[in-house]
Amino acid sequence: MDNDTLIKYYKDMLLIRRFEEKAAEMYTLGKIGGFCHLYIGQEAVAVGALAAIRKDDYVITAYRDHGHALAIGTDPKLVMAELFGKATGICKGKGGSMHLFDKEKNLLGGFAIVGGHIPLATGVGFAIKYRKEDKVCLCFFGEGAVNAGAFHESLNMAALWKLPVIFICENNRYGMGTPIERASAIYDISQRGSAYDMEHEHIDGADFNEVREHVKKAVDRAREKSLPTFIEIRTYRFMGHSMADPAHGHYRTREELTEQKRSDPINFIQERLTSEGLLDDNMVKAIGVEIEKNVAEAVAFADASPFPPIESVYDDLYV
Amino acid sequence: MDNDTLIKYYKDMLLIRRFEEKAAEMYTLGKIGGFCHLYIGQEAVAVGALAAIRKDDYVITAYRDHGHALAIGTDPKLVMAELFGKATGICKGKGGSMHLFDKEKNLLGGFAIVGGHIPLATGVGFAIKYRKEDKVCLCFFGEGAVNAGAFHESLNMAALWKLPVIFICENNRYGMGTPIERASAIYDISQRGSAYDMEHEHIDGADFNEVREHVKKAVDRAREKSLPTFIEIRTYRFMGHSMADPAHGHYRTREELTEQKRSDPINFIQERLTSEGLLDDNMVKAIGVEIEKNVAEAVAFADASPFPPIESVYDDLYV
Amino acid sequence: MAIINLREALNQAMREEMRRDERVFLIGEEVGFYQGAYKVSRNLLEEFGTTRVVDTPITELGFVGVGIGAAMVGLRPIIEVMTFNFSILALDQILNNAAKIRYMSGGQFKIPMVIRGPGGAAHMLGAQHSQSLEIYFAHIPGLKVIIPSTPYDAKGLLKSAIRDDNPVIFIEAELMYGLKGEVPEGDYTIPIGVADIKREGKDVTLIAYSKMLHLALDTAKELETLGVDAEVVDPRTIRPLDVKTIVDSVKKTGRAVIVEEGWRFGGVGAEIANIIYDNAFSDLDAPVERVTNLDLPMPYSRNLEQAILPNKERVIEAVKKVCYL
Amino acid sequence: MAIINLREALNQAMREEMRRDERVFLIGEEVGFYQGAYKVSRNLLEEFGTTRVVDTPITELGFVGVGIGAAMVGLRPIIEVMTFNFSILALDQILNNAAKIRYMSGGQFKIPMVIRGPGGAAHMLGAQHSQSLEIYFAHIPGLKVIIPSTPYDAKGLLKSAIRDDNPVIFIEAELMYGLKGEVPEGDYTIPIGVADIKREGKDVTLIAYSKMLHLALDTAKELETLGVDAEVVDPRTIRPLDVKTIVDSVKKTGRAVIVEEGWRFGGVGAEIANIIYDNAFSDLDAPVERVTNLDLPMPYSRNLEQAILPNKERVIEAVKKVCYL
Ligand SMILES: Cc1ncc(C[n+]2csc(CCOP(=O)(O)OP(=O)(O)O)c2C)c(N)n1
Ligand SMILES: Cc1ncc(C[n+]2csc(CCOP(=O)(O)OP(=O)(O)O)c2C)c(N)n1
Ligand SMILES: [Mg+2]
Ligand SMILES: [Mg+2]
Repeated sequence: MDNDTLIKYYKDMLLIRRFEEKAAEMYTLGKIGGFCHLYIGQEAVAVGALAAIRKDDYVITAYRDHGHALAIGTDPKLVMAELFGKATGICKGKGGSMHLFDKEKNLLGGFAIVGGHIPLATGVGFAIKYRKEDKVCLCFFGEGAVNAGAFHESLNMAALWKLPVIFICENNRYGMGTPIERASAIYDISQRGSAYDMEHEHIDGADFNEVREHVKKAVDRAREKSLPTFIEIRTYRFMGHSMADPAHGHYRTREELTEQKRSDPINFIQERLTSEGLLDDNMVKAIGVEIEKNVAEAVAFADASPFPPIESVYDDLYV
Repeated sequence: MDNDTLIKYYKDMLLIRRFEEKAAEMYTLGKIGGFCHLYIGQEAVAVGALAAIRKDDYVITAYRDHGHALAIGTDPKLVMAELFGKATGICKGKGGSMHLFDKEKNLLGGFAIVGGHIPLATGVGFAIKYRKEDKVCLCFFGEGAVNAGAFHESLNMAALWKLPVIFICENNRYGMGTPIERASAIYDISQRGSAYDMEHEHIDGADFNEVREHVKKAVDRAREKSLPTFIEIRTYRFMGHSMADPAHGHYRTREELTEQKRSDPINFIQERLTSEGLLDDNMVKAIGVEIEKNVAEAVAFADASPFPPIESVYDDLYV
Repeated sequence: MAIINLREALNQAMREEMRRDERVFLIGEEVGFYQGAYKVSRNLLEEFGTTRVVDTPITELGFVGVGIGAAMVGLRPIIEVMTFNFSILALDQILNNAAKIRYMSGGQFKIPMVIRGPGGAAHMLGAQHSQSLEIYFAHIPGLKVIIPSTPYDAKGLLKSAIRDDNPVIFIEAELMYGLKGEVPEGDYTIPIGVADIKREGKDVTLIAYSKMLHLALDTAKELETLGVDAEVVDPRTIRPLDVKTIVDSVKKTGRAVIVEEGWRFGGVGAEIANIIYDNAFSDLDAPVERVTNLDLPMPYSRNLEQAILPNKERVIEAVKKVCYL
Repeated sequence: MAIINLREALNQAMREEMRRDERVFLIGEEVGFYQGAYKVSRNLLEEFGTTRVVDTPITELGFVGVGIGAAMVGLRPIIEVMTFNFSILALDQILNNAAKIRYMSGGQFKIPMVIRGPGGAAHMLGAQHSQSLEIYFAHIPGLKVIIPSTPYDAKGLLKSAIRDDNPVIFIEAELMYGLKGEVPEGDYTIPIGVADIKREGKDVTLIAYSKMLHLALDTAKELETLGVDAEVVDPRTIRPLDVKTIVDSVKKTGRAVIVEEGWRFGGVGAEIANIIYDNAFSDLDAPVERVTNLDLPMPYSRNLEQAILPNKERVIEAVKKVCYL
């Protein structure tokens, strides 16, 4: 990977971080409504995994989807406008935070029923194989989803039919307030793959590079041999489950959070690039300014955009 | 186990065989309607497993349930009358072949949505533990059910909460016309247990004794340590999936069927008891006559019984 | 025209559409090697192979989701549910994904997909296998729901459904698979959302679809002997519903009886009755009557089963009531 | 009487019933350590421990089934679904097991169980999280369906539901958890299946439950200025429905408007309207009007969301229509 590309991924991660911080602020101001689940802490997962695929590959995810949309290259303006419920949003204000779709970038959505999109990913893999394409589909979900029937049915079919789907469990250790130990009979989630004879492993999600490399191996396997993989990526969310949920105090301690923040994925990549001489303080500052500007522009765009016209409520139901 | 008890189990198995043969005949005569799934070939599973539990334990199963009802001791008359749709049936003619319930014997039913009763078994285990009883629950289902979400959600909860449930997969190699190899990503179904850190094994279902012993071990574990077990019992159905389905020709060959019939569970126990000197030809003949008489009485009873009065259609909906 | 049964008509529709469009495929339990639990997909595997005729594990939620995902990226699945009783396991996928993806995405994605299979009661299948669940789908904006009553309608409507770019629920009466009727051999379509007057009459309008259409037609014949000339309207599609044809007929006759195999409370008939009241209140000579299943699970016993289902006597009684006979 | 909010009223009902009967337990996602996603189960874990306040994995189908199994052998589960949107994943368990086990078994088993949780739209939750799905349950024989509108009703009805030997669906409006009202501290119950006239009037009957009851009451006040004296009937239970109270009111006023948050086609209102027509046709001065959600998935944007939901203007318009104003 060349240096510019590495820097780009660093920027992508930083963009997600700053975007999400701003989203939190806008939520507090009442500009964003509903359920809003931030991706802060998990940036290396989306950016690392998406660094492993091509533009014509597919991505599908759950409701914690801002990060995936930004990582895939959806214009932050269109994402912010969607969160504001504006007509210029990527889904014309109809989707909202939990339902980001970007057809042009092959982002197949944002879904809010836990586990409900995993069968869809399986279907995308089915379509790829049906058409004899060499694409793949990345499917992201939380560790809370792996206990749901939809997960099980999907992985069995994907393995049985040898579909090019990479099932990525973003194990941030909590499903809302429930730690994995109280939701899953096994701690080592990746082991679930053995129930389907599916390649599986668990990796560290704080390290962009580890994520990219391991997902790349799975992507190659999918592309070349049309085989699925189940990857558990161990990560952590630094914020509450949603904007309605405090970051700590309720089901995890401040200490745990502080401890976890010591492996901040942004610091991790920044330090690494710095130690490799690809970044220096000035660049970091300049990139910081650039990203803040992008985010500010996104907010300005969203703010200035009109709400969808009332008549548009009738649009987009049937073709 | 004493000799009389062994003979009793032999009789139970034979009763199921003869009862089912008669049910097929009655179906052809139009006395029985709807879907009728016979248990012929799998007798050692129900009888062997139920030989491992106490009277106050619970049993729940799917639609191929005549065998379980007879093995648990439901009066063949009441089962046959139910198949005939008579008022004297165990469910007053409201359940039918697929829905045999016997509260007195702790048979919690006969269910016809594949996988749909597995969560119920988990709930029974939950209740046992809740009340600090030392009972167990046996849950029977086909190998077609192990791919369903209900199976997965149930096993995870049972293992997570350490519930005294023995999940028994009667792997008869086909779910309707689909061989296991085309439905499950793994052939060794019992391996699914490892996804939940649950004790698991697969055993031979033609051998009454093997079934009884292995289920007994699981029952003890459940009773003493409140731990679930997943047992795959390899068996075979000698008839079609239901009365509407031919025994062979369609999705399996006559040769396969003939080959499988060589390990007929009834012959197996009969030969064994004979070789151990517990049975001889005269006894076999006498038992045969006795069983045929029981079955004939069941038919006579069912035939002579009235259909449910029309007004009874309104009964039994609400308490 | 050839006389074929419903099963064959559906088979033709699928076969012709699969020949016409490579994106169309069939997926479901036992649709391939077994040739379909009810043999509707007979010989499709032989012609189209395992890529396009796909047997699934018993995972309704999963394989309906597979169809939705495949449709999102351009395929056109026909999903067979072995019976609609099992489709409830997939209702979340249908309600929350299939019906909403287009809307939630602001029109970016479409879901061209058909979910089809048998519905309604057959004989003595008991409580879990004898249900008319069409209202569960007709209630959902974003879906279309078709429920044909003749081989001719079934073939033409199934072809329209397969070509439609929206998710379509297509319910076939399990007991009608053997029903025969005239069906053209080649290509024809019937538009979705257009009712059909299956019998003209002037005294009362009977509204009925699927199996109940035939009960309505039978009853109409018998009603002649009472001097009642019944018009029989077959909505064919229940979402969108052809309000005009139904309302026009009721305006003409002044009387309406809806015959429905399904539970009464909140069934399709409740909505149809409302639509009549909303649009023809002052033309009505009597309140609309609904003949439905009794509001009970289906018992196994044959005589109780018959007591649950609509029958000629109950339809005649309802007609007499609206005609003040 | 103490003034408490709906959340606390429900909490009291559960707490009192759990004290009263050891067989009662609460199970669902986040009901324990997290104190409930909407804090309805606050402090129950502390009082009753992890055996009786049970956090589950995200497996609606599974844990609803667990409840049914436990009920079969004598426990009395209260199952909290985090929202009723997710209950659709468990619909097969509810429809095919909970509602039918008693019937299929010929009366041998009973399922004393409550499934409760928030329903309806909140604010900007989007298409998958803003649904009024009560008709999916009210359609099913074998269930009871309660959907209260005040803290007082909620406590009394939830206690009745917990003591009932049948499976009961109990839907709480998500936006009403903070709604305050007078609630007696100790034990009282309200019978299931009895409507409540929340406001007496003589010119028109407004029928509304849950959140819409309050819209109806608000509108009734405004209608006074138009010289219209509205009666407001709260069914409280929609299965079984208190037909007599509704019909008597409509017979008195001659006019009915049903206000319902949910899709129009085949909603609960469709059945209520039919029941009115069936029982009070000749007393009606105008066709029944239904004010419902637009038949569309819920969009996220605030202004579109508001356009979907029933509001005062639409209710007034409907009242004017039935009053020919
Ligand atoms: C079927 C279903 N049940 C419950 C919920 C409510 N809910 C939303 S997010 C969530 C936790 C999911 O946790 P996880 O899968 O680990 O994802 P994370 O939020 O940690 O990214 C729950 C229970 C839901 N959306 N869907
Ligand atoms: C959810 C569901 N889908 C489909 C069916 C139709 N069906 C009935 S039995 C069966 C095969 C089940 O096979 P298996 O679990 O192996 O049990 P077996 O019949 O071999 O005893 C199918 C597909 C059903 N009853 N329920
Ligand atoms: Mg998580
Ligand atoms: Mg099998």
